[in-house]
Order: sequence, then C-alpha cells, then structure tokens
Amino acid sequence: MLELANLSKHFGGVRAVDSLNLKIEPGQIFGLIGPNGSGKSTTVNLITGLLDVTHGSITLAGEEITRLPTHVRLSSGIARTFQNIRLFGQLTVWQNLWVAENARAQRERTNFFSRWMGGDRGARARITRALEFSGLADKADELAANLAFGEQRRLELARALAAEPKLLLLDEPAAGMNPEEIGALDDRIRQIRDSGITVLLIEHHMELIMAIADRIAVLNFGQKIAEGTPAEVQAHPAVREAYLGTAG
Amino acid sequence: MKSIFGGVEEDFAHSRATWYAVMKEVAAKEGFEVKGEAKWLLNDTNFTNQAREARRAAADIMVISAHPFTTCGMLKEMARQGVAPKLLVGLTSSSSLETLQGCAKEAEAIIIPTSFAPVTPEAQAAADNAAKFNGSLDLHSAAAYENVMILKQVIESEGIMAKPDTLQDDRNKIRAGLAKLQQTTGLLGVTKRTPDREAIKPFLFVHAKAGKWEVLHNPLN
Amino acid sequence: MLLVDLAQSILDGVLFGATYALIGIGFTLVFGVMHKINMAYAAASVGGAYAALRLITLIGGPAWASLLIAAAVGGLFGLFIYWLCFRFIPLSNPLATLMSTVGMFLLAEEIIVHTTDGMPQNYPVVVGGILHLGEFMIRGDLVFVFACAILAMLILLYLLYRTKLGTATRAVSQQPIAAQLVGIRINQVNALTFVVTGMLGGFAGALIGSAVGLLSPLLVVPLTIKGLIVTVIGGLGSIPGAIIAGLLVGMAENVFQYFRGVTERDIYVMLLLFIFLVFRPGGIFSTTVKRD
Amino acid sequence: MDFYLGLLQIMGVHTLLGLSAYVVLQTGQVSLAQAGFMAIGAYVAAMLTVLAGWPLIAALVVASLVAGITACLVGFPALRVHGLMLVVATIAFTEIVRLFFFNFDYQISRGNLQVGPLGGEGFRQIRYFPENGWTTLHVAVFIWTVVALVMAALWWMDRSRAGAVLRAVGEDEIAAQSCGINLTAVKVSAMTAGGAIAGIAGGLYAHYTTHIEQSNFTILLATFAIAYPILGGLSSVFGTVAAVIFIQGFLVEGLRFLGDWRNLLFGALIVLVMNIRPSGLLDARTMASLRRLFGRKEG
Repeated sequence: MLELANLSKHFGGVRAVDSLNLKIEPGQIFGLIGPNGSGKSTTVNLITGLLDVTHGSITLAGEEITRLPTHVRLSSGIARTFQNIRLFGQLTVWQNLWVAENARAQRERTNFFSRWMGGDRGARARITRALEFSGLADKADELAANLAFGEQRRLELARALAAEPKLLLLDEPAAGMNPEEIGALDDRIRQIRDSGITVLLIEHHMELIMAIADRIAVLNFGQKIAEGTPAEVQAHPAVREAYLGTAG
Repeated sequence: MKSIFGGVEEDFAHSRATWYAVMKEVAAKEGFEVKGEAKWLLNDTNFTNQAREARRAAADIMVISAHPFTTCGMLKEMARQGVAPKLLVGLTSSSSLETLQGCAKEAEAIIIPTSFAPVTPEAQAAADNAAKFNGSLDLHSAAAYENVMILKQVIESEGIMAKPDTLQDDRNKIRAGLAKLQQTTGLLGVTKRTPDREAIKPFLFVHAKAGKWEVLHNPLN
Repeated sequence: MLLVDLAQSILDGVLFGATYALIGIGFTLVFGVMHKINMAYAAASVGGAYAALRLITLIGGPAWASLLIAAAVGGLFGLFIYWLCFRFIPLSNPLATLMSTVGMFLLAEEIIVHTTDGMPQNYPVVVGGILHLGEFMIRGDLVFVFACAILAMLILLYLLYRTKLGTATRAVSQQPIAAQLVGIRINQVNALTFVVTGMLGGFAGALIGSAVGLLSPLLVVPLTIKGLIVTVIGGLGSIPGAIIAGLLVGMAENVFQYFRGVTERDIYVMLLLFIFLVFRPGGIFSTTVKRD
Repeated sequence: MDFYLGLLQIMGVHTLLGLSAYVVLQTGQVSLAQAGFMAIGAYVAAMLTVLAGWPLIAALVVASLVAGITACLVGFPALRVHGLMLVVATIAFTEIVRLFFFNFDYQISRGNLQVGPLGGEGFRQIRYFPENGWTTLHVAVFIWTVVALVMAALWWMDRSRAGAVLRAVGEDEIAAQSCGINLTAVKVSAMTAGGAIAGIAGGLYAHYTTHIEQSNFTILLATFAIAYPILGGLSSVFGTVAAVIFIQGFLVEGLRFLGDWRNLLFGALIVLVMNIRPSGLLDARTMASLRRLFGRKEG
C-alpha cells in the first residue's frame, strides 16, 4: 500500500529521518515506534506532505506521491489524525465530518452542487455511519470545541474516516486516554483494518501496539533499527538498547 | 521683484486651483517670470527635495498654496536650507492661527491676500466676543461669520417665520432672497454681486508679525 | 549638478528614514517579539509627544527634557493600551485584539484633535545644526535620531537577551502555557513589555515631532503605515532589520520622488513593499526561504 | 425624510463592504484590500455609465467582475503571506489602487463639458440617477435589494459545505489541508468573492454620491470594512448588518447631538465592545438563542 524508499529529512545539520525504507502491505496494521525525537512524527509529516522530502521517495498504491501537495495526497486516499488534536473547534461535529467528506467527493468527481452546496444522500449516510462508529451520533450538532477530550479524539478519528481513505495514519491516538477508552480504541482500529483500510499506527502505548499491530518498525535517531512482528521486535537487542539504554 | 516660484499641495483641489489656475496665470500675464513650482502631498513630512527646488529657482517671490501643516513643514525646511525669498506669499487657508501655532518664527512676514478679516467695527466686536468664549475669529473662520450674516440679512428682509407649517415656504423664500441679493454687508464693508452672483470684494493684505496676523494694507482706508 | 542633487536626495532620504527606523523598531518589537498586533502604537507614540510638548510649555525647561517626558508618558500609554485592549480579551481571539487596538487608534487620534483643535503644534528643535560637507548638507537632528535608533536597538537587545524580563517576554509570547507552568506571571510580563515599548514609542514620537518640526494629527496615519512597512521589510521581530528598512524606505521615497514626482512616489514604495512580501517574506535578514 | 433615505443608502453600501470582508475573514485572512476593490468597482461602474452610456445594472455586473478578477490576481501572491504580513500587503494594495486613481486621467468631451476621472480632482459627473429620474427612495430600495441578494447568497453559502470549508480553513489551515482541502483555491476563491462584492459596493457608491475621488478609498475605509464583521461577529451575515447599524446608525448619526464628543466616544465604544463581546455583537451563542426565540420552539 505504502512504500518509503530511502526517505530522508534534514533540518540543517540534523537528520530527523535518515534513509528510511518501509513497506506496508495492504490490510495491515503497521506499528511505528521509537523513543521521543526518533523521527516518527516527521515521517508522518513527510508522508502527508506537510514537510518537503530532502531525498528519497514515497509511493502510495504503486503511484509516486513524493512531490504532490498535501491536499492532493490526502484527497487521493490518505487520512490522518494528529498527536495534539486539531479539530475545527467552532464548527459542529457534523460540519467537521462534512468538510472531510469532501475529499471523497473530490476523488469521485461528484457534481459541483453536491460537492459544495447540498451534500448528496450518500454523503449524509457516510457521515452518519462515521458518527455512529465513533459513538458521537447524539453529538452531531455540538460545537467540536465543546466536546470532552475523549470525544474529541473520537471525532478526529471519525473525521479521518469520513474521507474513506485507503491508508489511515494515526499519530498517538491513545495519548491521554484511560484504560477503558484504550480498550475501545483497540476494537475500533481492528474494525477499521477489517473494513479494508490499511493503518499506520504511531504509538507510545506499548501494550496497545503489541496487541494489535501486524508488523512493527522501530526508529531511533531517524533510522530504522528493527522491523518484524511484535514478538520479533520485542526480542531485538537493538530495540532494548534504544529503549533501556543498555544492551541486554 | 521679477520672478516667482510656487509650492503646491498636489492632492488638494483648492490648493492646486489657487496656484495653477489663478496665481501662476496672472503672474505670467503681469510680466513675472514664473520659475515653476515644487509639489508635495497633504500629509508629507519631508521637504528636502522641494526646498532644494525652491533654492535652485532662486525666485524673488515664493508662493505657498497649501494647508498649515505642510506650509510649516516647507517653511522650516526652507529655513534649514537657507532659502530666503524676498517676499513670501501664503493662501487664505494658511492665514489661520494654525500656521502661527505651528511655525510663527518661520512664517514671520508671510503676506496673505484675503477678503476675510475682521476689520469693520461690527466684525471687530464679533471677534472680541468670540475671544471671550475661547474661540478665535481669525481670517479663516471669519468667512463663516460673513456667511451667517448674509443669511441673517435675508431672514430679516424676507420675514421668515420659522414655524413648522411654514417650513417649505421659508425655504423657498430664503432661496429667492439669496438669489436677488445685490449687496451684502461683510467683514470688509459692503460687498456687491455680479449678475451670476459672484461676489465682488476688495481684498486686503495681512502679514504675520511677531506671531500675530496684522493687516498690512486695507483698501477701505 | 543633477548628480549632486540625486546624491543629496538619497542622503536626505536615508537621513529622514531614521525617523521611520525609530518608529519601526517599536512596531517590530510589538509584532515580532510579542506576537501581538497593536494598531494603536504610532497613535500612542504621537500622543506621548503631544503630552510632553504640553507639559514642557507649561512648566518650562530645555527641549531635550521633552524626550524624557514623552518616554515616561508613552510608557503610561503602553500600560493603558495593554489594560484596555489586551488584558481582558482572550488571546485566542486575535481579531478582537486587532479591532480593540483599531478602536484605540481612533480614540487616541480624536483625543489629540479634541485637545488641540487639530492645530499643528510647533515642536522645538532638540538637536539642531547642519553639517556642510562640500556640496552636501547633513541635518544634525536626523543624525541624532539615527544615533538614538542605534542606541535603542542596543538597549532593547540587551533587555531582550540579557535580562530576566526579556527571557520572560520571549517565553510568554512563544509558549504562554509553558511559561505559566514555570511560574512566569504572564499578565505582569505582558504589561511590562507594553510599558517598555510604549516608552520607546513616546521617545520616538517626540524625536519625530522635533525632526518634522510640528506635531499634528496628520502624522498618525502615515506613521502607522510607515511603521508597518518597516516592520515587514525588516523582517518581523528583527530590530537591526527595522533600522535598515527604515533608512531604505526613506531613501526609496526620495529617489522615487526625484524620478517620478510626488504623486507617483508612494505607488513605487508600495510596490517595493509588495515585492519584498512576495519574494522575501522573511524580510531583509532572512536567510534563504526555509524550505528543506 | 431624504436625510434618512440617504443614511439608508450609506448603510447599504457599507453593509456590502462589510460583507466583502466577511467572506475573506471566514478563511482567517485579514484583508485591508477591500477599499481598493471598492475603488476599482466605483471607477469602472462610473466610467461605464458616464463614458460608455451603459445601463446601471450591466455596469455593476462588469464592475463586480473586474474587481473580482483583480482580487483573484492579487490573491495568489498576497495569500503566500499570513497574519500581519497579509494585513500590510493588502494595505499596500489599497494604497496602490488609490494612488493609481490619483494619477489617472481619462476625460472625453461631452457637449462643452469634459467628463471622466481627472486625477486628484476626482470624477465628478456621475449623474445616472438624476438623469434617469430615480428618486432617493428608488435608489435606497435598489441598494437594499442588492444587499438582500448578496446577504441571501452568503447566508446560503454559510449553511452549505462551501461555508463549512471556508471556516475550516480559518480555524486550522494544517488540519484543513490534511482533510484534503486545497488552501490556495479556497483562499483565492474567498478573496475573489470578496472582491466581487466590494466591486458592487463601489459601483453603487459612485452612483449615489455622484462624485468620487481617490481620497474616498483610504486605509480608513478598509479598516471599517473589516471592523463591521469583526464587531458584528463572524457567525452569520446578520452580525455585519448589526455592526453597520451600530456604527453608521448609532455611533455616527445617533450620537450626532454629542457634537465633538461623539468622535471620542466612537473609538472608546469599539474598545468597550471588543472587551465585552470579543467574538462580536452577534456571536455564535447569541445567534443560537435568537434562533430558539424566533424559530422552532422545542420542548
């Protein structure tokens, strides 16, 4: 689904991401972990185009997207959530999704009127489904800024899904959640995968990621130090060193 | 005195008209050598280029057709650059207290031809009255006084009632009264009118002396 | 002769640009370092100069004392502006503070008109004298303004980077929440920075009054626009940039006026600004546009 | 009566000007270019009726198009910058337009009269309304019809996805991009729409005042343009109307009896309103309760 080849990002002398190679198969939950500052968020920003690539290439479903502007990449099949939630606070929950659903409308070249003005029946159904999936159906007319923290996280996920992406990038979706909420998140991510969407999950919460990821890559200082199944990664000495600071 | 140079506020129609349409044309007709003009805008603050143009022109007479703010700015820059024409002429608009408040020293001896100055005993009394209330009936605002006096004359002669039901009538009467007005009593005494109702007025010269406007030449005397 | 005139014209422009530089320093501080839009800055600065002029004519004293009074009054105005336009408006609402300072701008302008009947006021010469260098003339007062701008820059850079207040100011503007967490009292720091920029503003206003020779409400709008232009060309927050930009704008004005006349002058100045904005949005001192 | 009709005309044109800024503000852009677009609309419309003898409505349409296209062209470079930089860039634009008309002479002979714009003297002979026998009432009704049409269009847009997208861009550009929104297209469209509306405002203004000149279209006017929607609140078009009534009706006309003091109060009241209602007179919450008051009564 997604292939990063030799991907690098340098800020002046700092190599935030250094010759990263990743291949994410369709239908996987792919975990990306690493200590703070290891380049995970930079990688997401490179994939979504918020940052320009220094060198290397990004391929989505066989198509190179390295130089495409952000909005084109996202409307052509990538969606994301943010580590520090970024909702449209003064828009209602419904409107937040309505805005994002436009990406699908654009992809499918829906006619002008339903894209910008009314919103066709299909859109309505899709938005309602995304709201129900996230348990926000009864909050549709609430301003996003007025939601509780957990609801905001769910809304962000729903907004990403409203665009019906092929690839979903989740940037620390469990941050700040209690165990109960994390349990629900676990279920949701599995359901998303089962519906055919590939998921790239960045997470600090090891229990969650070890439980649901099909495959995991570990970053340190912008470089990949290990990749494999959760069990393989956990056993890898370089990973232990990166996290614990000692070998062994 | 043979040559003349202007200073004009380019973005103000009255200033332009006074210099280009009146002073410049008349000066040429009267045999003066017109050496051109320096231009600036209403709220300019830097006059180095313009003062230099004035210095290069080295005209005997310098005419400044502008508002007090820029008149003062230009005069100050001329003083800095040592531009000293033999005769400095200003505009009615500058004949106000504002110029003296802004640059009495530099404006000393500037001469302004005007038809507004409280010189008759009545106008003098009005000016004294205005002064009592912290106002000032200077050369500029005296025009308003003159206009009010004209209206007063018409109101009295036409017998305006000023009742709610005579409003429309009163308006028409005032219009008619103004139209047939042949002469009015103004600040300079009697003012006559041409058939197309342009005022025929004498004008007098005032000049700035020790921070005050003084009448230099009064054609009535 | 022509060449001499052009050279003198450039010289005069650069020198007069020192007044733009001085007001620009304050603007760039407010916008770039404090990250707040204060449209009333130039109006308050001119207001400070007015108050100083009034006081000095009332109590008498040397002309230079008016600079100090203006600085003091300007600081007070800064505090007022902070309290009336920022203190009680949530910072998450930048449009509201933009508008409140616009309201303050109109208020300040009107107070000036109201108290002086809109009459221009003669401002005494603080530093006089003209240097003659062969054909050329150099205005002493403008050289003094330039020196003041450099001095102000040094003091401000010291304040910003060598004192607690400076560190706190930068912390508050960049990371307000983090600043609060480490125990910085945001309101106090903000108020103090407004006082400091206000003092600089009052000082600048008085110097500009003295350089122009007059104070008038007509100064307010052009000074605001000049301040904004200088801030942008110099680069938001760059104090040396503001000084260079001030001189550059002063020079550009005189040169364009020399070649194109006074009515077209400002078109070219604005075009220059536009070009800077589009091709060098970081200002004079920005290193190449930050991509990669 | 004529006085109040005249006031209505002023308020109508200012409402349009405010609405033109409203559209742009929705995307989070503070544009002081609206006075420049209005100037373009005013000169184009007046030249078409006076010099080319066009009917008013056709002239207004073309004026609106020209102003809109200009806004589109200016939008591309100007929208590369943000915040204060954009404020300054648009100030520069308004000044350039104003100074262009200050230097713009284009007169033709009409009988023994020279008509057309004449630089600093302005453009004096815009007599479409008196020549065609429109009374002040007609003009006021016409202006407010246009205002109502524009308001209705914007009100509809606010409730459509386009409106939500504009606001989304205004709220968070990065999140909006990440939802697949083309920022440049959205911002330039808003700018274009704003320019077109300001162009109509200018065309109407030129015709009811009969004399326009460069000094009508200053930064101060541009400031008023953004002041209306900000003071009124950005949650709906009615905020802009409320602010125009508050400023032009109450502050400028209603307080006339205060004479000199009115001007002092003017600035002070703006400061006060922003302190009390930082999101504008009619913010989202007020609008919601108004809707409850007049709309469906639930429960």
